[in-house]
Amino acid sequence: MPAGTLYRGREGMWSWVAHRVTGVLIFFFLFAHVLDTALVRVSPEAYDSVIATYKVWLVNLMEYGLVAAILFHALNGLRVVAVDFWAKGPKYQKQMLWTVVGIWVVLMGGAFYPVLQHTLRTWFGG
Amino acid sequence: MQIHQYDTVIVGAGGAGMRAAIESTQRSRTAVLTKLYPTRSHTGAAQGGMCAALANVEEDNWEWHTFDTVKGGDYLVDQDAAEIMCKEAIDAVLDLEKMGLPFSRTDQGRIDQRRFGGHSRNHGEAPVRRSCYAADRTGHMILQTLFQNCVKHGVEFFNEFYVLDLLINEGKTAGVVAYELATGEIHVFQAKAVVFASGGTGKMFKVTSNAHTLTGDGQAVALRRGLPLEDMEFFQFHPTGIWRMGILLTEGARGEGGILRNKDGERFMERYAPVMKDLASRDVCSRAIYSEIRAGRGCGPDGDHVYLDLTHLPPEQLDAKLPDITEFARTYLGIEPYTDPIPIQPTAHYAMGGIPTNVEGEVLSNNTDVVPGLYAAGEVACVSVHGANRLGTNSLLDINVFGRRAGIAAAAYADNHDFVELPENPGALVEALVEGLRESTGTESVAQIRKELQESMDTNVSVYRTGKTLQQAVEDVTALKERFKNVAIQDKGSRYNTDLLEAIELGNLLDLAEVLVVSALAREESRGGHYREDFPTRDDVKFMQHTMAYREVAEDGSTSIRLDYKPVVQTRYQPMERKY
Amino acid sequence: MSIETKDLVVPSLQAHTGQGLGTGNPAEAFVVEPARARTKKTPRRTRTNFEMLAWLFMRLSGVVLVVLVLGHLLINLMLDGGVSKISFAFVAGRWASPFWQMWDLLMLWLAMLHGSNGMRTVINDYAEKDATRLWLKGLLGVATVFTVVLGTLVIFTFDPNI
Amino acid sequence: MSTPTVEKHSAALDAVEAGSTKLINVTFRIRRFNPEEHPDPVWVDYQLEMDPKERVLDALNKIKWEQDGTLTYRRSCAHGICGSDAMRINGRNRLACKTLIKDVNPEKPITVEAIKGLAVLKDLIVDMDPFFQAYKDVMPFLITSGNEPTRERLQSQADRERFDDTTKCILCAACTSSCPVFWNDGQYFGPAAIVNAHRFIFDSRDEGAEQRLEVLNDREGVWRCRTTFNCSEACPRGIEVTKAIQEVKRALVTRRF
Ligand SMILES: Cc1cc2nc3c(=O)[nH]c(=O)nc-3n(C[C@H](O)[C@H](O)[C@H](O)COP(=O)(O)OP(=O)(O)OC[C@H]3O[C@@H](n4cnc5c(N)ncnc54)[C@H](O)[C@@H]3O)c2cc1C
Ligand code: HEM
Ligand code: SF4
Ligand code: F3S
Ligand code: FES
Repeated sequence: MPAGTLYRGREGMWSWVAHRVTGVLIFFFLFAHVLDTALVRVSPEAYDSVIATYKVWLVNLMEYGLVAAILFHALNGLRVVAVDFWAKGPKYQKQMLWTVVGIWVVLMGGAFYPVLQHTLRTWFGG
Repeated sequence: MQIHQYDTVIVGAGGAGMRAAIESTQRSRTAVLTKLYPTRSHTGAAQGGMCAALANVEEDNWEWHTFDTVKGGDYLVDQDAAEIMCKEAIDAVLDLEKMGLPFSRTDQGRIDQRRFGGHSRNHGEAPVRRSCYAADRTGHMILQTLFQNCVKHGVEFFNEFYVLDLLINEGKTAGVVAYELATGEIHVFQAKAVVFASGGTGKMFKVTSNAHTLTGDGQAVALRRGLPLEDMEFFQFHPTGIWRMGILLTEGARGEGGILRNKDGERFMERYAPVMKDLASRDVCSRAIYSEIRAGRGCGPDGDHVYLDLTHLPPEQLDAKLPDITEFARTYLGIEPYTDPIPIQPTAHYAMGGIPTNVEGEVLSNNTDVVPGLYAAGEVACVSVHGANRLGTNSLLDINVFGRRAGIAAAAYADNHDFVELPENPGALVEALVEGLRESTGTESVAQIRKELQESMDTNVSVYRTGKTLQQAVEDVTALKERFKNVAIQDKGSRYNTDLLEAIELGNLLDLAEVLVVSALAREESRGGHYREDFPTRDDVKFMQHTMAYREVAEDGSTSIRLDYKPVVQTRYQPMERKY
Repeated sequence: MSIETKDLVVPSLQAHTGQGLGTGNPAEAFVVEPARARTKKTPRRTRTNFEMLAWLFMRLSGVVLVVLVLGHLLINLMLDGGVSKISFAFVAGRWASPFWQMWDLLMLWLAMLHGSNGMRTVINDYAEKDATRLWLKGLLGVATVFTVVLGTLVIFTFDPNI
Repeated sequence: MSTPTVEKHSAALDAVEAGSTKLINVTFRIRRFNPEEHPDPVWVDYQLEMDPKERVLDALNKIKWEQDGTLTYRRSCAHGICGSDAMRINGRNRLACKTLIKDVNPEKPITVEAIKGLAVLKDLIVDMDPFFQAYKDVMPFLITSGNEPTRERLQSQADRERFDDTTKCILCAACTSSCPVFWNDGQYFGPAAIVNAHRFIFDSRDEGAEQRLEVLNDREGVWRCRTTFNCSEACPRGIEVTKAIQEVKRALVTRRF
């Protein structure tokens, strides 16, 4: 069957898609994260060796992505709560979304060095 | 072919059909056959309101309302019927309110009322606020409310079933035959009582406020089965349709203070109707508009329209009272009604005539006899409460009052009578019609014939008519009917074959157009919506009577229209000259 | 979904003859049908407030999580040299304090419940067959309970001197 | 009173009256489906000359009347009040009769396809029964108790205003079939049903709000909405659908309405 065209939803739909994708992503990360943290019950060495992988640049970069996901999910989550409980929420949903995106960009900029400092330092020294 | 049995079958689920269904479902086993989903019916397009002398905002009574109705109809109204309608109007409105209709309210929380064309206090002294409304969505609210109540009462709908034939056996109603759009199957509905409520015929005109689906199926079916059609020459042209498109801008716009202006900005209605001005009845306003255009005072480069001016009204008032029509202007014309006047022209709007009935909704087979078990209500019917010109708001009233009456009467009839045996081979006529079109190898196109019909009707049978134009129309319609025999369709399938149905609908329009022009040609006078330039005055001596048109089939199979006349019922009001 | 859209674009006036496929009335056999259409029998009233409570929980937990999760991220990933500082010793130091124990415990519970309820919604949306849905939700439930129990045990039975 | 006031002609009005008849070439790419012929839907291109100020419905009519009579769609009023012709035009749900060609970028082929989430029966016609079933399931009629008053029930203008927005619904299904939740789960009540429940829940005359809220408290009820706002964007009547849904949600939480 030839596919229909993609529905051209607007801000509301795409922000929901992003919220869902980030939510699922975080969920799987959390699952893994609890498992790796559980290694502290096994032995300090086991834990530290797993944590060492977190310090590999690629994983470090993915951490930045995780922060991005969590930040977006959290901020947009607050927007959703506002849409639900504030009578004018639905009316200003778009403005709120752009505010969320704005804050997100600023915070991600701010988090760039702190999160990636490990990698940056191993690469460029410092 | 499937055969169904119901006590009562209602054809059409517009305002009249659903009002009838609510009553008859509670009293008898009822099926509603409708070619559209009920909420798609054109009742939903009605905007302005529904009149009833509630006297919620100022003094009023139903007797004044009756007078306005009779006068509005240029005395061709059956006054007993008008009296019933105006008296029952009050309960009709209150009933709707109790069913949940969200009327606009007064400060005291009562149903608000506003002015409307032709409605006056104390027999024409001044405009009165009589129209009950819900912003400019009154018809929408009525349709929704009635549908909601049909859901509540569990009315059985057969959606997208086109009724194409009426079964009469030995003079009594036996049922109807319908075509199911989804499958192409033919269904016979055997019924004790049948109510026709299938709406108007506006699509025979080009510029019209009517929906694509208003093709007069009910009238055409009745005509084909030998029943008369009453007063078909009276077709109302609403003064304010959007220029060239015909989309209606409610008279409520003028009720709220809107003004008609010509190219000089003059409020020309002052000259034609010194008292009621812009709120004169519709035929008067439409003629005035064309007079202005003919006198070279029309607007625009071609001088072929005038303006409806709302710019002096506060935007808040427009938003609250006329939100939809202002949006129409924005969407379809791209102009802002707060600041720009709206180009308008008269638009074909309402068929005063139709299947003749008495006040119980029983269909007449001639001037006096009824067809047992057959009823009609709404725009398809002619009771006649509208006479030669319907007053604004009186149609929504008509469908509620007479829809209800027909529903009750039909159920009562079904209760007291048995099924009439179906005629032999009941689906034959419809089968032949459908198969004939499907198998036709003709060369004519439905769209082309329809276009030519609409153009001829617009030029020849519009607000101004003369013997010559009508003669031309007769010739055109006859020629088109001949060509229609040679029509072919492209879609030969059975599922959702709208190509086929459009052809059948065109056939109906052609039949009705013929009745309309023949009736109009014979009426050598001017009355209400029928204005003959060659006979510019009303002739009460010769024509104070209803036209009854019959279709006669000659032995060689050719058909013609035979005209007869029926006296008007007059009770209180003697004909007077009509001034606004 | 596999056919290229382009290939099927046919010029007008061609394709539709209305003659059918010549197999009687094939119409019933093919319709573009969505999964799970509503029917007359659809409304199965649940008569509990479960969905509402779940909905409220999502919002409440979300708001609390903002503080917990963002705080957690701030401390673990950003302050004091970011991820490089994390080690067994760092964890041991944190969990020495009941405050951080409670913090992480609450975060674990809320995030897991929030997350798995969110996943439940996602499954409800995309799993079309009842059986699939049941399986996926079962799996989700097991994973959630396992994770929450494991995490809780770890936090409470943590022994810095292992 | 009869002083001229219509001197002030805006450019917009002048443009309308000049009646530009410059026709442009447009391609309509329509997703056709006729199971009597072929089990799969196909995209078909139609070339035609149109005035850009005409409606998409006019174009469909032109195609049907002049090129291909088998093209099938529903329509009636042609001015956006009957709700027959919701379809997906350039990827978004709209009424064909309320969409002017110039507003959907006629430079490129304009795609037209049936609305999503309801069974397609032929071309642009979908099965509306599940949609109306959801509508019926919210008990969309006034529920009252006690004796009927002789006159009308009183209702203040403010109380009337409370549910004005949701009385405008024409049951066109543009909202419900734009909802991502509904695409995947056709048992979800969908925005249109909730809008019509809202219309009664917040009607001061109605006494059935509790029952209706209970219906919408269902698994497939109002909690299914993920506030994606597609419904609000799609509604041709400009109803703030998502807002209405939120009001119903809040009414369920607080039991105040
Ligand atoms: C734009 C506009 C505005 C108006 N405004 C007002 C106003 O403000 N006040 C007022 O009083 N009046 C107004 N009117 C007039 C009034 O709305 C109509 O006359 C009235 O609604 C007609 O109702 P009805 O039930 O007879 O027909 P409709 O509502 O037209 O319904 C016809 C029904 O018949 C069915 N049907 C038709 N043919 C068949 C068939 N062959 N088989 C099965 N079913 C069939 C259709 O499916 C439909 O359900 C207005 C009219 C228009 C066009
Ligand atoms: C940081 C603060 C967080 C906030 C403010 C927040 C907020 C929300 C809200 C309000 C919803 C409901 C959305 C809706 O009903 O449409 C939601 C959904 C969801 N959340 Fe969170 N959340 C947060 C953290 C998390 C975490 C840590 C996880 C992972 C474990 C998570 C996973 C999910 C998932 C999977 C969904 C379902 C998405 C969907 O249904 O589309 N969230 N979140
Ligand atoms: S809410 Fe709007 S989009 Fe939805 S059915 Fe009603 S009118 Fe159509
Ligand atoms: S599109 Fe659907 S998810 Fe909610 S806001 Fe509208 S119902
Ligand atoms: S045709 Fe009536 S809404 Fe478009």
